[in-house]
Amino acid sequence: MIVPLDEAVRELVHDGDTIALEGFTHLIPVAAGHEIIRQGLRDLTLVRMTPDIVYDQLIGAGCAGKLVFSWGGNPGVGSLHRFRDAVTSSWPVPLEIEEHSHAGMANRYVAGASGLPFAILRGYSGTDLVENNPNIRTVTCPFTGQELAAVPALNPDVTVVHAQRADRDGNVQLWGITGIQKEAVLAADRALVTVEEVVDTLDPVPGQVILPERVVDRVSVAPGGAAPSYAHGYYERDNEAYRAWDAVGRDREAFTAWLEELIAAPTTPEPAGRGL
Amino acid sequence: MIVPLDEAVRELVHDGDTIALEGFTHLIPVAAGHEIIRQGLRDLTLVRMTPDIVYDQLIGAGCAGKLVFSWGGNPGVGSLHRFRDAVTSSWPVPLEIEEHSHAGMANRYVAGASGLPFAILRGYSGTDLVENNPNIRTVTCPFTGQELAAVPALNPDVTVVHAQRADRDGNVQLWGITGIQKEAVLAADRALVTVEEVVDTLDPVPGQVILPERVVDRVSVAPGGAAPSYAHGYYERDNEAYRAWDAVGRDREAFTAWLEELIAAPTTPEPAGRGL
Amino acid sequence: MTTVTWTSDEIMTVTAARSLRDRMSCFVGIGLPSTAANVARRTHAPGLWMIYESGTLGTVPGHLPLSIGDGILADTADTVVSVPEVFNYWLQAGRIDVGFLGAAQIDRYANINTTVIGDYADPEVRLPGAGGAPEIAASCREVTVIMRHSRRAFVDRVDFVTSVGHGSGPGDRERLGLRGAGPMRVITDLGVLEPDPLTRELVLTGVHPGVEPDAVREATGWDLAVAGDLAVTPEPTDAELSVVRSLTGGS
Amino acid sequence: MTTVTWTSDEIMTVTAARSLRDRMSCFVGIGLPSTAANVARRTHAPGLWMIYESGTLGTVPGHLPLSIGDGILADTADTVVSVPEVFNYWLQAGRIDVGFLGAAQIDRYANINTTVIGDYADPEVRLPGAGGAPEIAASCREVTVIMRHSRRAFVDRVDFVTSVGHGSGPGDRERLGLRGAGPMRVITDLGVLEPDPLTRELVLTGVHPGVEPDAVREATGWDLAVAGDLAVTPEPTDAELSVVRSLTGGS
Repeated sequence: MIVPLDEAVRELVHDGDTIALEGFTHLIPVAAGHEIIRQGLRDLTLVRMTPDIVYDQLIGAGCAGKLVFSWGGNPGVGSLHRFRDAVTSSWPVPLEIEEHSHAGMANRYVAGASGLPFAILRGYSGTDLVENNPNIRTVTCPFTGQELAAVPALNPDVTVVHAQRADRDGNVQLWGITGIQKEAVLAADRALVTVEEVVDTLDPVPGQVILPERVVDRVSVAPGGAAPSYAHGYYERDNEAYRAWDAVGRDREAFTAWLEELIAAPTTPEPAGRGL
Repeated sequence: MIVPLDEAVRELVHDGDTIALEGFTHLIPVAAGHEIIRQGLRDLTLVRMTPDIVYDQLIGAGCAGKLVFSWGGNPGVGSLHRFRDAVTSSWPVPLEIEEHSHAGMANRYVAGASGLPFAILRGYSGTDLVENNPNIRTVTCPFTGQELAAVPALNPDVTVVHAQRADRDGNVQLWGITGIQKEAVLAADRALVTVEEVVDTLDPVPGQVILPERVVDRVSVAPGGAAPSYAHGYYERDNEAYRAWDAVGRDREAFTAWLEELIAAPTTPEPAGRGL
Repeated sequence: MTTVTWTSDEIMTVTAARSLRDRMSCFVGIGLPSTAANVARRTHAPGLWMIYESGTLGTVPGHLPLSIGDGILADTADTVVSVPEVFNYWLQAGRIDVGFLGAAQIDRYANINTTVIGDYADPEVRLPGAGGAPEIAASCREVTVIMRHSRRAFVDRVDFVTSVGHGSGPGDRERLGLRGAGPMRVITDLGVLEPDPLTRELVLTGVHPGVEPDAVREATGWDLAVAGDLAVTPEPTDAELSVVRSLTGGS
Repeated sequence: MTTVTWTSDEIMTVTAARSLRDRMSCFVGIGLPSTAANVARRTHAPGLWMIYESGTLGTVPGHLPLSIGDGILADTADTVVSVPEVFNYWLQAGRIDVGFLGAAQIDRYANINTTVIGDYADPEVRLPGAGGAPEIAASCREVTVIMRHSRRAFVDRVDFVTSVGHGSGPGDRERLGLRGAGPMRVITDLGVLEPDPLTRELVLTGVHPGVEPDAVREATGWDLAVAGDLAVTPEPTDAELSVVRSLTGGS
């Protein structure tokens, strides 16, 4: 259950998989994303509500054939240039996209976690998203006759999330902004969780989400593994790193140099402060 | 916002209302139910997943014209005799029933809380509930063609729940088994919350649900107001009282005597241990 | 030499407990099913993962709860989730190995009635109703029913189908879109009934020590078939009985 | 006598802040909208109830978050809920008074584009996409858009309708089943645009001090109508500017 990150990625992720590395600004599984780049995985369908710089990196590294998402940007900074380059110039490989709203993506995960084939919501009506995405349809309420949007369940082959802690059995505990992580894990066929630390006992914390070990396939210890995003109670968001990415991501050469450095580096966690 | 219970009931509950007093074994708003009996409200549509003895009392007192529910019993003891008597002998008044499964009721509240007209679930298929309840229908998944059950949203006129604490602004905090209470409050037009106590600050508690004051219309202090059910961290379930109700509820005369005593009593909280 | 004696309820409980394997996930109904699951967890299945419909996941109560939502269930759970979550994310998603249910009436195809005796519109006896049972019976990988044997309870056709067992025979569950295998055993105070693999009709496959098959047939409201290789339940061990009695207060 | 000076971004932020009333609930987008909402809360609307789409309800951050989900938002919230809950139970249910949104492009009917410039299949510029905006624009009781004025941004017809404003005119929102009133004001660094009550087309109803209506028309990609009773934004007060600058680090 608890294995090194490189081993966990090797066991759970395969070329061509649909994979969600979720995290809503908080607890983004960056170390796992970097390990996927290092292992040279290809043709992945990457899923995430808010693809940010680690998805920019995966796309720039040529790991992805498709992106399913609702907002792709560098939060508070600007655009994702590798994402832009892939969409507009197919560099380094073409990137197919499937685009939703946050409400649509969130409900797709809820349906996936619930064993339902689709979800209904009030959304999309009148937008150009509808005509560009065959996965946005409608259903009619059998009681009121109202028409509502329908989206298909999302059931990734693999979901990866980062959490603060796990116990030795592999039960996982996360808190703070917990976003869509529970649903993404429950919707997946396989789940990998990187954690700041493994502890003997998961002392209850207000606002916690517990992922029982029976829905988690592998836990890997990756202290600082969410940096430059943050881990509530462990370290803060490195806003400077997000700003600094803009210049790297903007330029193919600068990005390639960054990529070579990443691949050359051993599989170790990102540096980050502890216990903030 | 924070008013005596008799005033809160007078302001929020009216004859003919659809009213949900929710609580899944834990935190059942018994004191509020007794106040509704005292005020002689009539022709209520009572809604609850698990109507137990306080609903038996409301039905026996003639407050209800209809019951919408999924399991009506005295948990761990047996049947509700006033409910049985109303259904089989229309005593003291006829009781119409609308009957669901727990999964159906829970999803009806979820739809109500979500501003959707209906909910979908895998349920009811092949059961005789379907032909006896026009509020169980089907929809077809627009992606897979699968047929799923559909139930209409539940939006009570009033929801009443009991919670451990509120702050002076009316923000409410409950924890332990929180059941369907959040959804029932969010689905309602008006919400009344009885609490064990009002405090200056709601210190965070693991597993807590917070109901922000803007979704709560009235808070009433009713220490022991969930007894003979329990309030996690305050007092335990009085299993003996549940067992003792069987004899009272079984007999119209014994019940009538109980009812007269209740009505004669002032509006005060039930006695119960504190700080267990 | 020790002479072990037990009641028919005790051997029913022990037999139901034995049907659970370690580390299974079990959606537990209150009453007899809850007692049996807790016996299993204290004997051969310490890793049994019990869910009660109040939202308590992985609970390990120190004593038997009277209701489905006693405080002891929350205090000892891995986590407590909302009622919509337990039904949607855990049950409906197909994560639960076995549903442990009681019933007021069951029929030859293991369909379950907990709604009314008699006509729905004008019932002879009004029962509590469905609760979580219809979806537990639909979505758990399999279902075990625990109930006392009597002609009133074991009927040819239930008065009301609250929860579908095997419908009216082979193919019915698939046709109805029910994803679990349905009731794979009915454990009573007299013995064990299992669906025939071909006809899906309940057949007597085991009796408790000292029970004659004819006595079971006598207590059953249809012409109950008896398996050729009828098993006899191994006697409860001292350890099992001691756990049952510590939980139920019996002796 | 004090001479107050300010930047065009500062008066935009102050004007947007003033549009909020105390105790309103506000679904806050990141960037300019977030700055304005936080200014309001620190000036005339201390009871402003801010929601960010990361699930932080009733948050009172001590400094401006860079992202929609900074730790400071969770630390100071009344409660933090999951992302499905914030969209389903809070936004979709119609509980939010006002959505505060930014945009890359907006058109004469206040339709919003945050998806692509150019053709969707072969875009000139790929923008971040929808995020929460389509449903914020649909479900909040009303919407305020905050963005800098330019001919590139204020276009006759957006290249892509990410979030519906007033569609193509009267009756469109109703026909589409959108329950909120839609964008009721667009606040820019030059002035304020509001939909004409009859035609739903954006009209210039206010300018900031020192801004000529023609300059606004010049910065707008359609033939912008100017209200007869054109308002002039009251100058920012010292107190307002001091709060804006303390939040943004400006001076």
